[in-house]
Amino acid sequence: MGDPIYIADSRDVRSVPLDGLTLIYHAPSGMTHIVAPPAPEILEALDAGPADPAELLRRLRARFEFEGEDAIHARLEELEASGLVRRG
Amino acid sequence: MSGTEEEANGKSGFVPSRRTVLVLGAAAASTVITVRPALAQTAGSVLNCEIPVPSPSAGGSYVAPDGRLVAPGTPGAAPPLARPLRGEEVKNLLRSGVTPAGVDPTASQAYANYIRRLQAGMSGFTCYASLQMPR
Amino acid sequence: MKEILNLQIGPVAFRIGSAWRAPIEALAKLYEGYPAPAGGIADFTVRLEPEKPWRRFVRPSVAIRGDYILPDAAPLPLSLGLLAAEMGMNLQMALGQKNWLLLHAASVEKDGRALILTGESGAGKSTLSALLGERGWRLMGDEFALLDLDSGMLLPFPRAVSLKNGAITVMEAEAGAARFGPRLVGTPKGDIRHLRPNDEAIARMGEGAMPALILFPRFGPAAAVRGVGQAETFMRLTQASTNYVALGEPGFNALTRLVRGVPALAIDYPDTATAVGLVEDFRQELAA
Amino acid sequence: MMAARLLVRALRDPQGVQVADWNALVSAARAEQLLGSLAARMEGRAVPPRVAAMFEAARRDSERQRTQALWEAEMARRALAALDVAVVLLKGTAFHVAGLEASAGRSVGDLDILVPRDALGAVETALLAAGWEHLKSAGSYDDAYYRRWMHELPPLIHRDRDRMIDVHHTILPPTARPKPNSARMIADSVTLESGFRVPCPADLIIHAAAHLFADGDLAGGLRNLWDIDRLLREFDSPDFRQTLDERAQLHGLGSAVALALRLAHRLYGSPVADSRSRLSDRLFEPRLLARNGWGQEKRKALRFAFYVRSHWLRMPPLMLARHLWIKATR
Repeated sequence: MGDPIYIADSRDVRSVPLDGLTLIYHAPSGMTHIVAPPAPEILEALDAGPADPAELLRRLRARFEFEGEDAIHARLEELEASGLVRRG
Repeated sequence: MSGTEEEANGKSGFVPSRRTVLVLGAAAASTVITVRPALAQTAGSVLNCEIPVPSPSAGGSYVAPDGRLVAPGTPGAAPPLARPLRGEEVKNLLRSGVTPAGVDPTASQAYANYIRRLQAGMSGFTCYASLQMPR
Repeated sequence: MKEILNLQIGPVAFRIGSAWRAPIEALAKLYEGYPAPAGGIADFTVRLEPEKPWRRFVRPSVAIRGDYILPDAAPLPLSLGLLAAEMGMNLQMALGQKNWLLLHAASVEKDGRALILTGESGAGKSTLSALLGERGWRLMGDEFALLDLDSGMLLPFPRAVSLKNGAITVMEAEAGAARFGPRLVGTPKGDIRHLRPNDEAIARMGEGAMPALILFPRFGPAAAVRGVGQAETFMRLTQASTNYVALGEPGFNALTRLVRGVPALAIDYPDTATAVGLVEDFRQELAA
Repeated sequence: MMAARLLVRALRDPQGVQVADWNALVSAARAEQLLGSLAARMEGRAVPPRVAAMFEAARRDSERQRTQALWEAEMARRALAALDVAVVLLKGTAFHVAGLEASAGRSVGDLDILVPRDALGAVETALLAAGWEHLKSAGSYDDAYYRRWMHELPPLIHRDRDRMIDVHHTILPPTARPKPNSARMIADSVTLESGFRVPCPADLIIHAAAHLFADGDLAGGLRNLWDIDRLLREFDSPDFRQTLDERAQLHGLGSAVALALRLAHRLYGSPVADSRSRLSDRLFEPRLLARNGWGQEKRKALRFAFYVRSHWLRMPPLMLARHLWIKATR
């Protein structure tokens, strides 16, 4: 079984960048999240459509330099727990 | 995110700016914090509330040092308090470690941890929630 | 309910009913000069009633109830009935207010600019706002500030100021005896005495003002000022609000607008005179 | 006149009702958790400005409650998606998810779901893995009581969202005399376009009736009957009346449903086949209306009688004695 596909429903959020953090109002839940990098970048990369972690890393690599690719799973799990990202 | 206000001018968000370094494995800290409902510090001034330790529904359970409820008589665990703690006492206990009057000081941390673990619906939760301070 | 008082405070109207006469009498005296709500219609009902039927007569104990009830609220002795009424009104606001973003904050206004003072209980915001209210500022409220979701305007909620312990002496030197309630001894927070805001604060209770500065005051060994970032201010204000989450997107919009439009400072102050001086300095900077 | 009576009239005839005391109406509506429903019903009617502002705030709050209820349902769906188990949403959440009339202004507390009994363990495990936690400490009397005697897992609460979920495998405790047919309730549930499942309309009414009379002491009864009234009006037809009757028999709840329908008719004028009152209905009505214009509960003796009755209905006498003994002595 491969990695799951992740989806971010970007139309549902209103985001306001402040001091290097991003405030997110998530309409379907009515919840406010305060997210730190790399969470906003991951959400933005998912704007281009659903992706599995490998595809997501490809999209991020187009914009950023980074290390510690394994941590992408932990980050996605956090976003999933908050409801900002779901599995397809 | 399409709603981002500062990137409203076209697709600039995705123009490669290769020098930006993104830390994916950001220490242990979570990258998402959710705003929770706060009865706020209101209470300090709004309320005169009480927290039973433990809740009456726990039926005589003892309180382990980490605040969990355990069977009566468990070694190292503290017995139920004879009276509920008042809001002010709880505040002093949680913030400064001041043991409330008549409470065994060696057990006070167990009681403090029990209170920290309270959740909505449990006896004393609204009182606890109302005592929490912003950091 | 036998004893009833209707009170309009800022935009909010209360109906307070009591099983005993004394709390209502004390309340009516403290709030002398406040208008009655139009048509007698209240936003919130407060009930002061015996915890158990026999507790009306035997060691009378006042349960604080009303439209909204907190299960953990402990009763007060009848001698603290005035405090029970105040707590009852606070409780309705904290649990039931959905018209405005409610911040647990004091606020004062001068030259049309409102100052929001917020932070932990015991940081002295009540005393500081009361003192400013006697020194040329208009007291908008010492406990709750109401932020209008559409206009971003701050609305007054000039309740009687709740002075605790040392602050009582400080304010007794500032305001006439007729404006004070009885000294309530041995409350859960020590001694409390209520102070009615001055005539101007009451006369202008329908008049809002745009926020100009957010202050997080704190007692400290020496005067110190530091800027507070917008994200931190946002987080702190969500935690100082009883209804932020309940208001949904309009609350998010109002609060982000506030923190992006208004500077925020944390101040440490060793005594209230220093704090009043700092606030005056800020005012002049804002006016410049 | 009890203010609860005024509330009932206002819900029934929001445009025509004469309101002399708005404070009494609002306080009674808040106490009965019906302010949102009242505000929805009175939309468009001329009311004093302060009342209009309260209703406006109540309507906004209802919208938020709807959002929150749908979100809890969505998060439960995500948590249970991998299980391939039929999950039927119940009560307020079901009304909102299905967009029924009964959802207008309806507040929602916990999320209630119905799952097959043999899936209970897997559901509990999946929910615990997705961030729900036990509210009461495992091993306590309450925990054992729930597992052994009640129809639910002990309530779970989500650690981040502070929202509770009640997982049912039947809509009444196994100790109650009627034995509703849960398998049929699940099998005949309706799958909505959104993918959520809710009981068929007749079962929604039957569940509300069961909850009101077999499982409760009539606390909150006005709201429950209001739900029933809205459902009866939305689905009323000769066929539906017959289906409702048949399914009430199927679930062994014929008399509870008949009583609920009679009371809904008496209070709210609901369309029902047989509206003839029984003598005992005269006891239920004053109990349901025991709320004055300050939001206080009245008629103490009558309320206590119904409290004892509710336990009597739920448990065999010896077990009831044991339960009350343990509750009283700890």
